[in-house]
Amino acid sequence: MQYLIILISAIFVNNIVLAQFLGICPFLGVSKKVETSVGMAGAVLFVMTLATIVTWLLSHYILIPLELDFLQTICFILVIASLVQMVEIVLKKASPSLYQALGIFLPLITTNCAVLGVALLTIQKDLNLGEGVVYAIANAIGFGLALIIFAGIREHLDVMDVPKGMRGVPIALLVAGILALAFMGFSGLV
Amino acid sequence: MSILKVSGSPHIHGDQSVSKIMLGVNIALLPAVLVSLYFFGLGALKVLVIAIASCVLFEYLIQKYLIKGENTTGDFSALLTGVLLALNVPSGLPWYMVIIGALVAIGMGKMSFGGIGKNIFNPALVGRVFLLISFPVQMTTWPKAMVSRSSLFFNGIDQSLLDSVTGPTPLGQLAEHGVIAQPDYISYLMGSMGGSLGEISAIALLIGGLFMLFRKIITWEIPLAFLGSAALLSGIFWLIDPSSYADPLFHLLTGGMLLGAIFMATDMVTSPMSRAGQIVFGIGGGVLTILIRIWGAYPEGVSFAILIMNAFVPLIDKAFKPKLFGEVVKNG
Amino acid sequence: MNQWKNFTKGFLKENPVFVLLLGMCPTLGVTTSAINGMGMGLATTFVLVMSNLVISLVKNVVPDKVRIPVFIVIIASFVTIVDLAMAAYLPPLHAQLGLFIPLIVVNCIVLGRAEAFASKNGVGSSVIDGLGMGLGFAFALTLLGAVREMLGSGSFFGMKFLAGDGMLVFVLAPGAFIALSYLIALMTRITKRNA
Amino acid sequence: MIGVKSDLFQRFYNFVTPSNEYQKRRIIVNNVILYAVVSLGAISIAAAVILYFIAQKFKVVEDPRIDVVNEILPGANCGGCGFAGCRSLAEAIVKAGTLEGFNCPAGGSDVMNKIGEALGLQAEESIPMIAVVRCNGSRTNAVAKVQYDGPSSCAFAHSLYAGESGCPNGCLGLGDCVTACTFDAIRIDEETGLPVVSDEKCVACGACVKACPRHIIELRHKGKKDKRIFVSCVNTEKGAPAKKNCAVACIGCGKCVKVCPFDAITLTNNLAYIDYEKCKLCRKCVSECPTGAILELNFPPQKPKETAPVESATV
Amino acid sequence: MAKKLESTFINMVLVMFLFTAIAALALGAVYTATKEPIETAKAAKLQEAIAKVVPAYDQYTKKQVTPAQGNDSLTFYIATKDNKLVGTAIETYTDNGFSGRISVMVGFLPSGEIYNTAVLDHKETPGLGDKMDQSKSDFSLQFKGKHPNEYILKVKKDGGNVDAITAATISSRAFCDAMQRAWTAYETEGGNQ
Amino acid sequence: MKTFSKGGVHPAENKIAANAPIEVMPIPKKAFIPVGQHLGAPAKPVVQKGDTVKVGTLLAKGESFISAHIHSSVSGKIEKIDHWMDTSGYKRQMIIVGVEGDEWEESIDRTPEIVREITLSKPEIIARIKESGIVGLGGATFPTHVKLMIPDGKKCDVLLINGVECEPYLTSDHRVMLERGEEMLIGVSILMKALDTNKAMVGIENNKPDAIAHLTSLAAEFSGITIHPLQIKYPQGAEKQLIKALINREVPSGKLPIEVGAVVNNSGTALAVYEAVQKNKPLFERVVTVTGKSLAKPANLLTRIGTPIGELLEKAGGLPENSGKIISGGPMMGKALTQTDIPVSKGTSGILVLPEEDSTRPETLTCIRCAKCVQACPMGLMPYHIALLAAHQKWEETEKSHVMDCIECGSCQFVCPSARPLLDYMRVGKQTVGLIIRNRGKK
Ligand SMILES: Cc1cc2nc3c(=O)[nH]c(=O)nc-3n(C[C@H](O)[C@H](O)[C@H](O)COP(=O)(O)O)c2cc1C
Ligand SMILES: Cc1cc2nc3c(=O)[nH]c(=O)nc-3n(C[C@H](O)[C@H](O)[C@H](O)COP(=O)(O)O)c2cc1C
Ligand SMILES: Cc1cc2nc3c(=O)[nH]c(=O)nc-3n(C[C@H](O)[C@H](O)[C@H](O)COP(=O)(O)O)c2cc1C
Ligand SMILES: Cc1cc2nc3c(=O)[nH]c(=O)nc-3n(C[C@H](O)[C@H](O)[C@H](O)CO)c2cc1C
Ligand code: SF4
Ligand code: SF4
Ligand code: SF4
Ligand code: SF4
Ligand code: FES
Repeated sequence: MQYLIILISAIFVNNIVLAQFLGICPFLGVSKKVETSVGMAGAVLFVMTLATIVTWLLSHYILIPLELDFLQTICFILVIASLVQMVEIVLKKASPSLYQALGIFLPLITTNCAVLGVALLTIQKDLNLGEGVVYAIANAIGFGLALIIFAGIREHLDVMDVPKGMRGVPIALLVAGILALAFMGFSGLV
Repeated sequence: MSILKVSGSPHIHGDQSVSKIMLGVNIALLPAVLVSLYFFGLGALKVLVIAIASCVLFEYLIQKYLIKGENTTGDFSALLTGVLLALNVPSGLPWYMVIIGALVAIGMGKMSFGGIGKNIFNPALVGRVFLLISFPVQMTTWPKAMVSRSSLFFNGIDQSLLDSVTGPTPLGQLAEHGVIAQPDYISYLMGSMGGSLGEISAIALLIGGLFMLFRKIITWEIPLAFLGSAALLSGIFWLIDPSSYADPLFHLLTGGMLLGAIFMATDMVTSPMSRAGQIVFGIGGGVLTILIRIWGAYPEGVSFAILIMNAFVPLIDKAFKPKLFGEVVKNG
Repeated sequence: MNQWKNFTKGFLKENPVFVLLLGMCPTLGVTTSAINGMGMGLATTFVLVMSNLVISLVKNVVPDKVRIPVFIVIIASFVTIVDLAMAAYLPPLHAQLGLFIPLIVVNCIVLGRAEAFASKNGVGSSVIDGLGMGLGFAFALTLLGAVREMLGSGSFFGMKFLAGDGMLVFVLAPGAFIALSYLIALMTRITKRNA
Repeated sequence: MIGVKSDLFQRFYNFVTPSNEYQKRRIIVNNVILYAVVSLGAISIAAAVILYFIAQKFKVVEDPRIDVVNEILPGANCGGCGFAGCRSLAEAIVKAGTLEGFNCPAGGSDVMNKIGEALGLQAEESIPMIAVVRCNGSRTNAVAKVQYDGPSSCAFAHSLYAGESGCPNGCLGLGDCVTACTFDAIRIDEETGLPVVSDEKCVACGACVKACPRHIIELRHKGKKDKRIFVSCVNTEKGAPAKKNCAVACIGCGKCVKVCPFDAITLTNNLAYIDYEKCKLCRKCVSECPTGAILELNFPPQKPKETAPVESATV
Repeated sequence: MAKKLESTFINMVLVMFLFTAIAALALGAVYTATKEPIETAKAAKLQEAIAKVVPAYDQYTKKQVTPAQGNDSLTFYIATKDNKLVGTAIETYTDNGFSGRISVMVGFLPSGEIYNTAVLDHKETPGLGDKMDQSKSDFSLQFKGKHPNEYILKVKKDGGNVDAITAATISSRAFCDAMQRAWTAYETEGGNQ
Repeated sequence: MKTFSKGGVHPAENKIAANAPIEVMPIPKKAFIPVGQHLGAPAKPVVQKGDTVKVGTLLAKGESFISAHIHSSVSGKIEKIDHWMDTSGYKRQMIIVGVEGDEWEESIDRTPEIVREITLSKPEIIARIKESGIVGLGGATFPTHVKLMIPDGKKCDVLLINGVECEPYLTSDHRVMLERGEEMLIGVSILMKALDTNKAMVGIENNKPDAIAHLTSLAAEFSGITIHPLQIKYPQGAEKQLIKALINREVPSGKLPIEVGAVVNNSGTALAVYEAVQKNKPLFERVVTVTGKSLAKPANLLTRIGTPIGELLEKAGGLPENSGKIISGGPMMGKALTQTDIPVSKGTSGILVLPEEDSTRPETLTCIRCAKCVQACPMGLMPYHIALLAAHQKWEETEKSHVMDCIECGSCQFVCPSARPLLDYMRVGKQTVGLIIRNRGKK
C-alpha cells in the first residue's frame, strides 16, 4: 500500500513536471515527437532508478555516517554524471540499437534537474532503499506520462496554425499550464 | 454569359455549417438555461448575460487586435462557450469573476491556440477550472435554488446573507458527510437542488442531448461511454459497500455529470475523431470522474476528468484510427 | 563597448529565460513571489560569476577529457557554499527556495556559460559574462515572481495592494506555466520590435 | 581521534573560524575536512579511473568531425537545440553537412560560426544569383477567362486546369513561391497578380524554384548593378495559341536568336531562352522581340520604344 | 593562449583529484564556519515558537513523549519561571493535512487552557490551508484561552466548536487533529505534573 | 436492401433527365477527337492531315499495354492534328475532322435487329473489344480488354455490372438500361464468356425502379444474370463499394477487384461490348446526359465522340445567361470546364450546368474536428488529417495516412461543415505521394 501511495502520488498528484517543476528543460526540448519522447522517457526511467540506488547507497553508507551531508550535492552530481557517461559508453558498444533508441538521450539527462532532484528528494524524505526505488520509478513514469501527452499535443499543434506570437515555447508552456490545471483534479487522491 | 468558375470536385455541398451546428447546441441548451433562470432567478440571468457578453466581446477584440485573424464571432461558438461557462458556475458568482472566467476561457483556452478548431482543451472548462482554483470560496458557494431568486442580484455575495441562502450540493454533502440516506431523485431530475446554473436539472439536460442526437450534432459514443463507465464504476463501489459509496443513479444525476457528458465531453474540437477513440475518451472521462469524486479532494470531478482526457486526444487519435477499407493485416 | 555589450546581452537579447529558455525549473519553481525570484536569481548569479571566474582561471590546467567533471565540481562547490550560507544567514528564504538551491548545479545556464564562454575567454570577460547572464536571469525571475505575486496574492514585494487574495492559480503550479507563457510571448514581441 | 594538524591546517581554520574556543571542535573540524577530502577525492578518482578504462574498452569509431563539432559546442546538454544533447546536435550537423536549421541557444551565434569554420561550410565565393520570374502574364497581358474558386495554391490549380488565362505554362499567381520563401523576398504584386522578387532580400536559396509547379522561376546571375535580361515567358505553345492567351507571350519567331551577337539565345519548343552565362547584356534582342516578351531589368530607359510591359515588372 | 594540459591518464586523475580535494577543503571550511549559525538559526526558530505559545519563562526542559496512537513522538517543552511551571509547549503534528504533514506548536497553561498556537511547518496551499498561520488569518486565534475539556477540538461541521477556514475544511480539521493529539498526550502525561 | 457498410453520403438526387428518352444528337460540323480518351498511354495517330476517313475508321492506335484505339466518329477529311482543350483542363493532342456526310465503314452492321447468339470465342471477343477501342464508360475509362485479361493464378468468379449511377443528376446509364436493356444484357453475357464465369450481378440503386423492373423481366431469359436493387447511397457506384455491397467482399487496400474474384463493368460498357462484338461497331458514340436545373430541355443524347459540348448545350435549350459552372460528369466527381468548345470523349457521361448562385463554394473555415468527414469517408480514411498533412507538405506522413486509398469521391468535402477543400488537398497529396512512390520504385 505504501508503494502504491508513492506511485500514485508521484505520477498524478505531485507530478514531477507539472507540480514539482523538475526536468522542465527536456520536457520542453524533447517533446516535439511522440516517438522521441517515448525514447526519452525510457532513458529517464533507467537513469533515474539507477542514480537513485547509487546515490542512496552513497548517502547512507558514506555521507551520513561521516556527517558529510553538506557534500551531498557535489557527490551526487559527480556520481550521476559519471554514471550516465558510463552507461552511455557501454550501451554504445554493447547494443547500438538500444543506444539509438535510448542512448542519445543520456547526455541530456545529466543536466536534468529531475534526476538529481529525485535523488536529493529520496534522501530528504528519508525513504528506505525500496521506497526510494519505487519513488524513482514513479517519478520517471510521471515524467514520461507528462512528456508523452505533451508530445502528442505538440505534434497536433504542429499542423495547427497557432498565432505567430504564441508559436513555439509560449504555446507549449500554456499547454503545460492547462495540463497542470487539469492535473490539480488529482489533488487529495492520496 | 457570366464568367465561368473552375474548381475541383465536388461541386455541391451538404447543408451543414459550423454556425448551424453551434446554434443547434445553443438551442439544445435552452431548457437547461430556462430551468436555471426559473430556480436561480436574476442571479442566473446576471451570470448568463455577463458570461455571454464578455465571451463574445473578448473573442472579437482578440481576433481584431491581437491575432488579426478573420472574424468568427458570428459562428455562435463564443456564444456557446459563454453559455456553457455560465452554466458551470454558481449563480452568486461576483461579476468580475465571471468576466475573468470568460477572459480565460476565450483568451487562454481558445484564442491563444488560434481560435475555433485549434484549441486542445475545452475552453469553457479551462475557464471554470481556472476560476475554481483561483476563487475556491466563491466557486463553491452555492445559492439554494428558489430561495435566492432575486436577493443576490444586487448584493453579490454577502457573507451574512449567504449562510442562510446557500446550501451544499448533493456531491458536497456526499464528500462531507458520506452517503445521503434518502436521495431526493425527483429534485435532481427537476432541478431544485444546489449547484451550478446548468447542472441542476437532469431532465432539461437530457432533452437537450436527445435534440442534439436527433439533429446529428453529436453521436452517441461519447455520452454513452462516459455515463456508462461512470455508472459501472460507481456501481461496483456501491455494491461493495453501499454505506460509504453512493449509488450509480446518484452519481449520474448529481453534479456536472450530465452536463459534462452530453455537452462538454462532446465538444468536437476537443474530442477524438474515430468511433473507437471516442469510446475510449468517454470511458476515460467517466472513470476519472468517479475516481476524483470518491477519492480526490474535490467533491466533483467532471471538469478535471474532461480536461485530462482532452490532453490525451492527440494520442488517442494516433492510436485509434478508423478501420481502413480493405485493410490487410501486414507487417505485424 | 564590447564588454558592455557582453554584459547587457543577458537582459533582453540573450536573456536566459525569455530567449534561451534555459534554467526553466527554478524559473517556474521558486517564483511564487518577487522576493523569492530575486533571491534565487541572485544566488544563481553568485554561482555563475564565481564559477566563471574560477574556470577561466584554471582552464589551461584542465585536460579536455575531464573538463566537464572538473567544471561540475567547481560549480557544485559554489552551489554548496551558497546553500550553506543561505541556511545560516537567511533561513526563511532558504526554506522557501528549498530543493532548487542544490539544483543550481544542473541549471543549464551555469554549465553552459562555463563551457561556452569561461573555458575560452579571459578572466575579465568571463566575470562580466557571468554577471550579465546572472543578472538577466535574476531580472527574469524577479519579473515573473512579481507578476505571479501581484496576480496571485495581490501584493508587490510583500506589500499588499488588494484586500482579498488574488487569483490563487498564479501562486500554484499552473499559474507558473501560464504566466511564463504570456511573459515570453510579450518579451518576444518587444525584442522583435526593437530588433 | 586522529589529530592530523599540520601548520597549514591550523592557520586555515583559524582563519575561517574566528571563535575557536573549544579544543573539541577543532578535532571535529579536522575530521570533517579530512573525511571530506578523502571521500570526495576517492569518489572522483574512482569515477575518473572507471570512466577512463571503460572508455578505452568500449571505444566506438565515429566520424572524427563529430568530435570536432562536439568540442566547439558548449556541452551543456540542455536540449535547447531540440536534439538530445550536444553530441546529438554535432552528429546531426555533420550528417547534414550544413548549418541550416540548426541552432544552439546556449552557445549563440559565435558557436555556430565556429562550427561553420571548422567544417568549412562557409558559402564559397560565387557569382551572385537571384530568383527571376519568367512570366509576364499580368492581369492585363493575360486576361482571365474563367474564375478559379479553390484553395489558394498554385499546386492545386495546376493539377486542375491550365489557369484563368488559359496559358498552360503561365504563372497562376496563387503564391506557392511566396509561401516557400523563408526570407520574405518574394511577394505577389496586387496589380499584376505576378510574383515580384526583392533584389535585396533574395539569397538565391532556390526554394521558390522548387515550389513552383510550372517551373517559371529560375536562378540567374544577378548581373552588374542588378541588370538582367531574360525571356519572360515559358509558354511552349505555337505562336498563335500562345498569343491568344497572353499579349506578351514568346511566339517562337526566332528573331532574337538571329540578332544576338553572342549566340546566347536558343529556341526550343517554340520558346526562346537566354543563357545568362553567355549574355553580355547588349540589349539588342529586347527591341527585336515583336511581342515584348524579353524583359530587361534595371537598365536606363532606352530610346523611345514601347516598353509598357517592362515597367510593370520593374520594382 | 597557453597550451592546454594533455589528456593523459595521469593528468586526468591528478587534476580530478586536485580539484575535488580543493573543493572538499573549501567546503569543509565553509561548513564548519556556517555550522554554528545554522544551528543558532534553527534554535532561534524553536525558541521563538515556544516563547509565543507559553507565557514568559526563563528556562525549559525538553521531553519526548510517544503517544498511544501515531508512531511519531511529540516533544514537550516544559517552561518554568523561577522554577514555577508557567506552561507546556508541545510540538505536535498531523498527517491529515491537504498536502502532507503539518507541524504545530501548541502551549497549554497549567490550568489546561490553550495559551496560543504556532504553525512550524506545513505544505498547505497558499491562500487556503496556509490561513492556519496567524500571519495569514485569525483562524488560530479562536483557540486562545479555550479549555479542550469544554471546547471540542473539531470543526463545526463535525460537531465541534471550531470555525473552519472557508474552503479549507481539510486543513482546519487537520489542525484540530494536531491539537487534539497534543491535548491527549498532555493529559496522559498527567497534565501539569 | 444491400449497400456498402462504411461511410457514404446522400446528396439530393436531382435526376431531372431521368424521363427524357435517348435522342440522337446531330453530327457536328467538325469533330475534335482526342487521342487520349482513356486511362493509360495516349494512342498514336495513324492518319495524316488531308486523309479522308469514314465513321469507324481507325484514327489512332493504342500501342502500349494499357491503351486503347481511337476511331473516327464522323466521315470527312482530317483537317489537322493539333492541340486542343479537353476535359483535363489542358490542351491535348486531337485529330480534327471536317465533317462531310455520314459514311460508315462497311464492316459495321447497321441493321436494327438484335443478335443474341454469341459466336466468337473468348480470345476473339477480347481481341474484338480491343480493336473496337472499348474503354470503361463508368468514368475511369480503363481499357476494357485489359480488364478482361485475368492475370495468371487469379480467377474471376463473378462479373458485377455497375448500373448504380449514384452521381446526382446523371441519367445516361439509367436510360441505357431502360431503352437498350436487352442489348446490354447480351453484352453482359459476352463479358461473362470472356471472363469464363457463369455468374453476373447487376447492381442498380433503388431510385431507378423502372430500370430494375425492366431488367429483371429481361434477365429471366439470360442464364446467370441477376438484378439487385441497392439502397441509395453515394458512392455506391465506386468499384470497391459496389463489390462490398453486392457480394460483401472487401478489396484489399492497394489491390484490384480481381483479388477478390470480381470484375466490375459499367452498364454502358456492356452495351458498347455488345455493339462491338455482335455488330462490329467500334466505340465512337455514347449517351451523354445534358442536365442542370436552369436548362430548358435536359436530355440524354446519343452523341458522336468529338462533338463540342457547346452543341449539346444548344440542343438542350442553350446555355442560360446565369450559368456559373459547366461540369463534365456529375456534381460530385465531375470536372469543371473552362470553355464550351471542349469535345465529348469516351468518358463523358454527362454535362451539368450549374447556375451562378450554386457555383461558388461556401467560405472555407477552420476545421472544427467534427469527424463528419471521417464518418463519411467510404474508404475509412481521416480526410481532415490527411488534408492538414498535405497542407503542411508532410508527404511521408501523408503517405502513411493512406492517402493513396482515396477514391476521390468527395463525400468528405460534401459533408464538411467548415467547407474545407478536403478533396483538393487529397488530390494534391495523391499526386505528390504517387510521384514519390514512383521515384522510389525507380531507385
Ligand atoms: C488548488 C487547491 C488547493 C487547496 N488546498 C487546500 C488546503 O490547503 N486546505 C484545505 O483544507 N482545502 C484545500 N482545498 C480545498 C479542498 O479541495 C476542499 O474543497 C475543501 O477543503 C472542502 O471545502 P469546504 O472547506 O468549503 O467545505 C484546495 C483546493 C484547491 C483547488
Ligand atoms: C494501373 C492500373 C492497372 C489496372 N489493371 C487492371 C487489371 O489488370 N485488371 C482489371 O480488371 N482492372 C485493372 N484496372 C482497373 C481498375 O480495377 C478499375 O476498374 C479502374 O481503375 C476504374 O475504376 P473506377 O472507375 O472505380 O475508378 C487497373 C487500373 C489501373 C489504374
Ligand atoms: C466515387 C465513384 C463513383 C462512381 N460511380 C459510378 C457509377 O455510378 N456508375 C458506374 O458505372 N461507375 C461508377 N464509378 C466507376 C466505377 O468505380 C468503376 O470504375 C466502373 O464501374 C468500372 O466499369 P467500367 O470500367 O466499365 O467503367 C464510380 C467511381 C468512383 C470512384
Ligand atoms: C456538441 C458541442 C459541444 C460543445 N461544447 C463546448 C464546451 O463544452 N465548451 C466550449 O467552450 N465550447 C463548446 N462547444 C463549442 C466549440 O466547439 C468550442 O467553442 C470550440 O472548442 C472552440 O474552438 C461545443 C460545440 C459542440 C458542437
Ligand atoms: S525562395 Fe529563395 S530564391 Fe526564391 S525569392 Fe526567396 S530567397 Fe530568393
Ligand atoms: S511563379 Fe509559380 S509558384 Fe509563384 S505564383 Fe506563379 S505559378 Fe505560383
Ligand atoms: S474523397 Fe477520398 S478521403 Fe474524401 S471521402 Fe472520398 S475516399 Fe474518403
Ligand atoms: S468534416 Fe470538415 S470540419 Fe469536420 S473534421 Fe472533417 S475537415 Fe474538419
Ligand atoms: S533547469 Fe533545465 S531541466 Fe531543470
